Amino acid sequence: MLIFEISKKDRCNPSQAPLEKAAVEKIPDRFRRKQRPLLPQVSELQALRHYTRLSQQNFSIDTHFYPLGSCTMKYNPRACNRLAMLPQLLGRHPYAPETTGQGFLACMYELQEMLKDITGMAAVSLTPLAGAQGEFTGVAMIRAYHDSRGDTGRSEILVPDAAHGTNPATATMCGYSVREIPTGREGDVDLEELKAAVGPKTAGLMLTNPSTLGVFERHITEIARVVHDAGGLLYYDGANLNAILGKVKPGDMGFDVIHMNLHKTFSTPHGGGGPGAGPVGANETLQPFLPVPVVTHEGGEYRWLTEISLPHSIGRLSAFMGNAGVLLRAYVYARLLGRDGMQRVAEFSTLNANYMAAQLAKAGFQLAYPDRRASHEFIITLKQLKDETGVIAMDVAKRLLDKGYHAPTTYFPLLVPECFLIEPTESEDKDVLDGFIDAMTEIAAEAKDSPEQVKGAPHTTPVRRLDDVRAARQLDLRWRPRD
Amino acid sequence: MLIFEISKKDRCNPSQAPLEKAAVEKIPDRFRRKQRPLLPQVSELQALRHYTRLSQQNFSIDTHFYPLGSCTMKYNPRACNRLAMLPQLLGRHPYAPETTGQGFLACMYELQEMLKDITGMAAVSLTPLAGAQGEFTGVAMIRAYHDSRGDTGRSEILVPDAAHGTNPATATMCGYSVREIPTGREGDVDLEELKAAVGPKTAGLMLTNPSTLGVFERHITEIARVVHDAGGLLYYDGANLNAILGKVKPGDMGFDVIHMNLHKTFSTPHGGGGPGAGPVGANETLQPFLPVPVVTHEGGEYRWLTEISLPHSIGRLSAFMGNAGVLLRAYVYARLLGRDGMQRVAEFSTLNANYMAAQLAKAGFQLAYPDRRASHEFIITLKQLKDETGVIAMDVAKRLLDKGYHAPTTYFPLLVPECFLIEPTESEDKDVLDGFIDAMTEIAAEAKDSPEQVKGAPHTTPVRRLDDVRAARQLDLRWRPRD
Amino acid sequence: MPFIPHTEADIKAMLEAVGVDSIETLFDEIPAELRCGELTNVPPRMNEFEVTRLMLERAEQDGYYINFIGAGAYEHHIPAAVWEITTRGEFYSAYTPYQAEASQGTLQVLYEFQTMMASLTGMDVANASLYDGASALAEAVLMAVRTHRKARRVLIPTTVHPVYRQVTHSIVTNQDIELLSVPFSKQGGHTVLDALKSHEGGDLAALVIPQPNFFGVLEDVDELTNWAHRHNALVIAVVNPVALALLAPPGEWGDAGADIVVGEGQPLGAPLSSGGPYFGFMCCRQAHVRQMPGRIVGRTVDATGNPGFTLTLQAREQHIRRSKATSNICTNQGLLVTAATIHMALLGPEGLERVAAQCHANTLALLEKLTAMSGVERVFDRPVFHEAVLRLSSPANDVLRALEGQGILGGYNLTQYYPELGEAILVCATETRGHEDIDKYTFHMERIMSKRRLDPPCAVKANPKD
Amino acid sequence: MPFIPHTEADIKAMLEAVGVDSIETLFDEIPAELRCGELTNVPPRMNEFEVTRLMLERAEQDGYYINFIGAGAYEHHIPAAVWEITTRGEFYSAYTPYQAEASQGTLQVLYEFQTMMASLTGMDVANASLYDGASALAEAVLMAVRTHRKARRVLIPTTVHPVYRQVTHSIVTNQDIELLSVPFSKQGGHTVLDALKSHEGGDLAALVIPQPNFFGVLEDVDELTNWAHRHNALVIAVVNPVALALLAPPGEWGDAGADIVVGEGQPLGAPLSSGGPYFGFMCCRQAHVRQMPGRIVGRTVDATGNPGFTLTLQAREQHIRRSKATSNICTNQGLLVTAATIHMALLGPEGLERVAAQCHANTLALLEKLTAMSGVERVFDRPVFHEAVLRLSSPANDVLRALEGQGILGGYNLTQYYPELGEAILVCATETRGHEDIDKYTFHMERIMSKRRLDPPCAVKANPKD
Ligand SMILES: Cc1ncc(COP(=O)(O)O)c(C=O)c1O
Ligand SMILES: Cc1ncc(COP(=O)(O)O)c(C=O)c1O
Repeated sequence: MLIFEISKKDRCNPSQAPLEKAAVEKIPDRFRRKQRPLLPQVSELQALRHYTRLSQQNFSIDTHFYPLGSCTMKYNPRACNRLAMLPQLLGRHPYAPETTGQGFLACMYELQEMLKDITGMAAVSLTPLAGAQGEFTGVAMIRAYHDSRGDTGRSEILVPDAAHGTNPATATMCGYSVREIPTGREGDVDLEELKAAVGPKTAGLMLTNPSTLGVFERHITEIARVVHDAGGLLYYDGANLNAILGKVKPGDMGFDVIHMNLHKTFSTPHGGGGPGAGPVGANETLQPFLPVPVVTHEGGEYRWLTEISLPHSIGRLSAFMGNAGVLLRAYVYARLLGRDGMQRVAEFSTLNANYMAAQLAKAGFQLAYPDRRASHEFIITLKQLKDETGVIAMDVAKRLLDKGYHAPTTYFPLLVPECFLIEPTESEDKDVLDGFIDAMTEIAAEAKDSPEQVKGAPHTTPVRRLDDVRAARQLDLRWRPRD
Repeated sequence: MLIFEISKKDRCNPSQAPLEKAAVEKIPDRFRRKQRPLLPQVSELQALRHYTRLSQQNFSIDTHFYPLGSCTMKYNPRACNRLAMLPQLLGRHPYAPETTGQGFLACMYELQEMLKDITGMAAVSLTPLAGAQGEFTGVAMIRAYHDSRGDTGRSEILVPDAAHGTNPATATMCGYSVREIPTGREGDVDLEELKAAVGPKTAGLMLTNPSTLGVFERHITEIARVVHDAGGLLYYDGANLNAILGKVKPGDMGFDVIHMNLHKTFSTPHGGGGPGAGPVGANETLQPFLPVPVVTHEGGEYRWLTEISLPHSIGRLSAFMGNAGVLLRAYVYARLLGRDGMQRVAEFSTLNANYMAAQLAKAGFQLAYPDRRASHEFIITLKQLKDETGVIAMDVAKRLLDKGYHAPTTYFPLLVPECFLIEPTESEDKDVLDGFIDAMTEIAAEAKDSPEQVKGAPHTTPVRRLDDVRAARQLDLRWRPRD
Repeated sequence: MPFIPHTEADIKAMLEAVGVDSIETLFDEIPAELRCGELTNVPPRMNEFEVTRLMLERAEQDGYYINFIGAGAYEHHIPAAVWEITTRGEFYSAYTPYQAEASQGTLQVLYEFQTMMASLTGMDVANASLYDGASALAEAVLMAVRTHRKARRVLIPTTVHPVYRQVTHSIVTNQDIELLSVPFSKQGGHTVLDALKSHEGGDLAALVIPQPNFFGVLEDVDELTNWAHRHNALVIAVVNPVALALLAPPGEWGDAGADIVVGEGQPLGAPLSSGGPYFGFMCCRQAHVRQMPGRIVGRTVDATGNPGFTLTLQAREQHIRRSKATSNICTNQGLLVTAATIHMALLGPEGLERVAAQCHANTLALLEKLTAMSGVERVFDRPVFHEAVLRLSSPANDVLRALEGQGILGGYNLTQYYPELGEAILVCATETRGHEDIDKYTFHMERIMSKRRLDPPCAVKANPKD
Repeated sequence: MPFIPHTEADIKAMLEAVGVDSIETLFDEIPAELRCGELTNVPPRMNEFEVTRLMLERAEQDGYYINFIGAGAYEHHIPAAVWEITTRGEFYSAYTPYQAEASQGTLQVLYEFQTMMASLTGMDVANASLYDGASALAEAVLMAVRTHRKARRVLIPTTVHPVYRQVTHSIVTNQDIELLSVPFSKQGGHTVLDALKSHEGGDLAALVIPQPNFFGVLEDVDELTNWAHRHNALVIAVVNPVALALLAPPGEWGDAGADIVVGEGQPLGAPLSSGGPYFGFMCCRQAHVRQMPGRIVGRTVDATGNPGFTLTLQAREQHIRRSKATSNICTNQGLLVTAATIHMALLGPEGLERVAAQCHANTLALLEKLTAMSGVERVFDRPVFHEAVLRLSSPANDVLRALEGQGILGGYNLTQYYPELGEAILVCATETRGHEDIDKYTFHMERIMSKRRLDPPCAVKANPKD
């Protein structure tokens, strides 16, 4: 039932609006709307009940194990939510003077300082609104750097074939063409191919380490040298920072610029799609190009640095300062974790991934990189299962839903066939991991004994398997009243 | 799965407590605990997930129609919750001086004033913690009144046979014996029986009007006269105030003392069992006996009146001032409703009840009092269904759960066989009522065609029909570890 | 219409179905002369924004204070998760779980709560809550008298919270129960066996034992328990649940343990909130469970043999037993119990113990600093948990007011209930009152006291009775 | 360990299963020389209580102000229910709904949102959000250029929010797109056809039309739309969603309506929160849907024929189309969209219209009072929605600071971006700024301005550039 279907004409919810409609005769008729928009006309209870019941149709971290690779679905502490929603913090206008926001700005400044340390970078800007915007920022900074040196012939961004889709898409948005670098047999970038690819056209390389294949790029120092030697710069996709928090810093690996996904590593909620926050860190070379605003602390006062004091900045990426409420949540999380807690995140997310990989391998599943350590995530390929039973990765994913587990990331990275990218995160207990492994084992057995059971999954969710093809062919993107 | 079953030794949740254990050597050993209590050892995520999932196993107003007669399960506005939980209000100590609580006390004072007006009483004390404690208060005041006049021979409280169980139980707690007055054929108190029962032993009469039979006691003025003439006083059980809010005042009906259930009429949440609030109002005769504290407003300041200024008070009923947070929610609700909104509550709860009664009657169900107007609730008796099909009221109640409706109150009042006491409340829409009526009609058909379907209900809830007899016989009131 | 979803068309259709032409007609059985006019003292409605603003202003007006008052309600840190889950609609807006199959969430929470409380107190069983600590004591007295059958006299030491004693009196005296008080030791602030002597021989239903007592002092619970049992009286323990993380559970007091345990549940996750809602808890021995007031949840099985939870032993309750019920209680404090259960689950045994230990340590630190000043002294010499009585050389009321001016609530003024102690206050520093707060308190106290030493307000004020 | 559930026993068992003897070993593929030491600039951890206290103190420090600033972010009343539901764990802690069957809650909310936005803007379809209004404008420019195929020049009037223009510039210029500005009428504060003349003939991909514009002024949207279409350019509307409850929807502008509509969603239920998270929305004609960036939800059926919801048209997106995607956006602002959907459902068409009308009325009331003073005047003579530009006879900065001292944020200082307007500020009174607040503003403004009239601070300060 859609909210529109419980709506009725003439119903109105008068506690939520001014008690009467004020006069608007000063707005000439020609500017005015003639017909009311199709918004629901429901009581407060009807709305509340409708959306409460809808919420119950979601899987979420708060209700289910959610080992979605590359997404770092870990516990989102409730304190972060509560403290970011204190009335004074919620009520502050983005253009309120800095004098009225010293408490808020102190949090932002301290967050910048912590992120600098964690990434090994010289400076951080908190402003990008998500990972992809952070990527855009980083690559735009690389471009601004080359441009600032009059080095305008560089037109290519190198991207490993295992990269997340946002990497090539970002390169395009920054006006670059994309050159893919293949992955070697063991999951590292193919160094020879890289060497062959770099050259005077190379603006930079986008890399995440550990990679989306769930392994640490062992030749990172050499890669950095190769790219730098060719005059290119290195961009670090920080989506996998959880794996190395407090263990190794991207700055030390040779990266020039990095984005972080605070909605992953710093546990701010994913909110069914967002918001996130994608702060960017830069080394001294790229620091002048950071987007504004950035917080500074001088003479006991916090204030914003803008394009006026940072004339080389690539500029602004959003109307205000960034996703402040998300940044506040990340700040609270960082204070709760502290220095040691950061390291532990890397340790236990890695332990969990390696444990699951080992147990799944024992249970007969094929690891994509059996000779490698898993980072905080790892890949299994279900190709053999498919060959033997006709059951594909998507079927197994759907069947997991029946067993009360959210599916891992499927069919990404693209180079591994029938793949599951599994990221348990550090906040899950061994019993939960064991339960998931049992469920996988059961499903593999079902695939042999009763494949229809698996192919017909899910059976217990609010809807059965949805017809995606029809969704795309017979577009139905909004509700319309019958009459 | 119980929380204890996901608990593991040595697990601890260190964000929630001091980071280290302080020294306690000043507490001699003989006072100390030797073994740790059996509290769960779980992570924050484990606790959160466990209780979030448990919550989803409840029916509630926020998720289901909940026409539980006598309970007034109407919408609990979220604003009431939010505003009662502002940090400063939550943080105030009950013994903090009045000077630090003028904002809070202003709300309490204004609530008292509104409740006086609504009930037609001379004074109100907010302190009773629920309806039953309000009843105790009222009857204890009646007793204090008689005692204050040296009139100590009165040992009986009259209670109609339809009364809620708390009425007779309260009379007992106040040291009275209970005398039941039968109900007449049309649902009113049998006046002749009442006249025969009153006398020098009569301390008072406890009555709710409209009664728990869902009808308005038409002879209330005469009843009051009869009891008063015999030297007794009248106590009004305010559980059904929703039906008459702003339409008729208990004080005008002749009642001397009244409690209100703010968790019913004033829409504070039931919370799966409580808390409630049972303020008491009294006319001038009983006012001196009201429990303390009471808020007063003098010289621009709000302060508490205690036993010192109210020497005839029956005293205190709780350690502090009452369920302040509940009272704040009721205050916010009253301000949102306002004067006119109060009347509308009575009007639309009554309209909903009469509509459902009419439609159910048309659908073939028997009304207990077909010739009467329904108040905000009404009764159907399923005796005929039982006689015809063997399906009893409890079976129908359980089957309603399968259809997504909470069951009405069953088997109360006791004098109507196989009864459903149905209270839709004003906050439900006609479509919801129609859906419920359809469900009832379907169930009646099922009772004839496939009675096992109904007797075996519920089928779709997290557990099937529970064995209450076993629960009482093989008491299992706490979990114990296996080993 | 706020909170009413009816449209004009609905109203028309509904009236037609009922067969009346106006809603007003539905009230025609109410005698016309009783009908009231407008509710003149109820103001016209406000919209949600207006009420929000009003409440924000009132909350601002009340402000924040650094609180060193305990006296039965304690400021503890409540994990954010507690109320974020507790106020989920499914818990918040459900009724008492009468339809068990549709209430497994609430019922399982209550069963877990009962398990936790039974273990914390060392008793066999717990109920699902009573109103608050004070009324729980009253119910325990009634229960003890019912259980004892013979005696109707109950001993309540004056070291029990004075308001608890008042409330118990208000509630039980109508049933011809006699409450006898027991004086405390001037030196220790505790109940000594000598003081009980005079009651030996008389028929006693129960002895109430607070631990810690109202003064924060630890009572000799083993001796007192044994004394009571020797004299055929039940033991009613009144305890602080946080203290129990450190202190011996009543189930282990003396040779046989307490018989009934009650207390205020507020320290387990309920915000101070000017006094409520909190909740009372009650535990007892299995043998007495049928005399217990309040809801009790039991585990059972469903039609297919799966475990499930349901309200049980309802034959004790008013809706079944009516005038013969163990109590008239119906609505209890369920939501607070939900909060407490989550609170305890989040803290765990280690966390609760750390909280208790830190409360103790902070209070000792505060006491040390305050009593180092001249004009401030400890009144009792016995060990305390997280509260203690201090005697001041200046009028308690004036000192507390001066502290309030500095944003500090310095303690609970004992002069009303215990005038014999002189200008005494009860101070408490929970785990939320760390060094910073203690230093602030000490700093201002020092200033206030020394000002008063050097420059007493005026001659009259020197009279402690003023 | 905060947020880590592992026990010693678990760790041991897990290491054994992996076949290593320490967790450290699992990091042995990281070159040793890269390993870092302690994070010295990350402070040691605090417990939740300590952080709570810190944050409460910081929030207190920032305090409350009566806010008359708009300029792209507006203070509206948000019903309490909105965030109480939005922060339910099931919405709050879910990912992007990749597994549709396990995400019907989020997906249906998005479908409902798309329906509401399409109707509010009068367009065919809406996406499921972009980051914010400014970046949505940049995406609209990119989309217009992709759709147009031939031209890469886009006209952006200077009446568009200056930061939106900056952001668009930062984002699109790397793709060789030219942004051309259009000056505004000095008298009306709007974009006049005359100013567009110079661009006729050139190849234009799109014209951006703000309504209301940054000055709060209503643009002649019909004429502008027709002009653009006549010159074969697409129309990108930038609108305020609350204003749309009163104003003609872009779908109905001119003869053919706008082609792409974007805007800042913040006024629909997002708290001001120092600037975010908010959300951008985008709507377009059905014909252009395959060029839209961002997630889109479609309704379809499941294996049994029942309706259900799923992400659709994913072939536009980066995870499928990679370097050829319509945008690199992945994570969007989903939770804010959930809030907006609930917000709109609670207000309904009547409620949103009342909010819009009250904003308008309050702003007019404010303008009337302020311009009655000498030294305060309206700059533009055209009708406004809920913002307007005022020119002051004293330096804007000084006046705003003086107001701030009285707890009032008096408006947005325009001198940085529009020095040509003199000492001008942009003021806004939403429905939350009623008489009381307006009177307070007026009172203090009167005092400040008259003091400055009588007693200008000092000679140098009279220079408006200072
Ligand atoms: C490896 C990788 N890079 C980049 C991103 C993009 O981040 P966001 O979704 O915050 O834009 C993601 C997120 O899915 C990712 O997994
Ligand atoms: C008619 C009636 N009277 C009294 C009560 C007792 O109120 P409470 O549950 O608040 O103690 C109730 C509640 O169930 C009731 O319905």
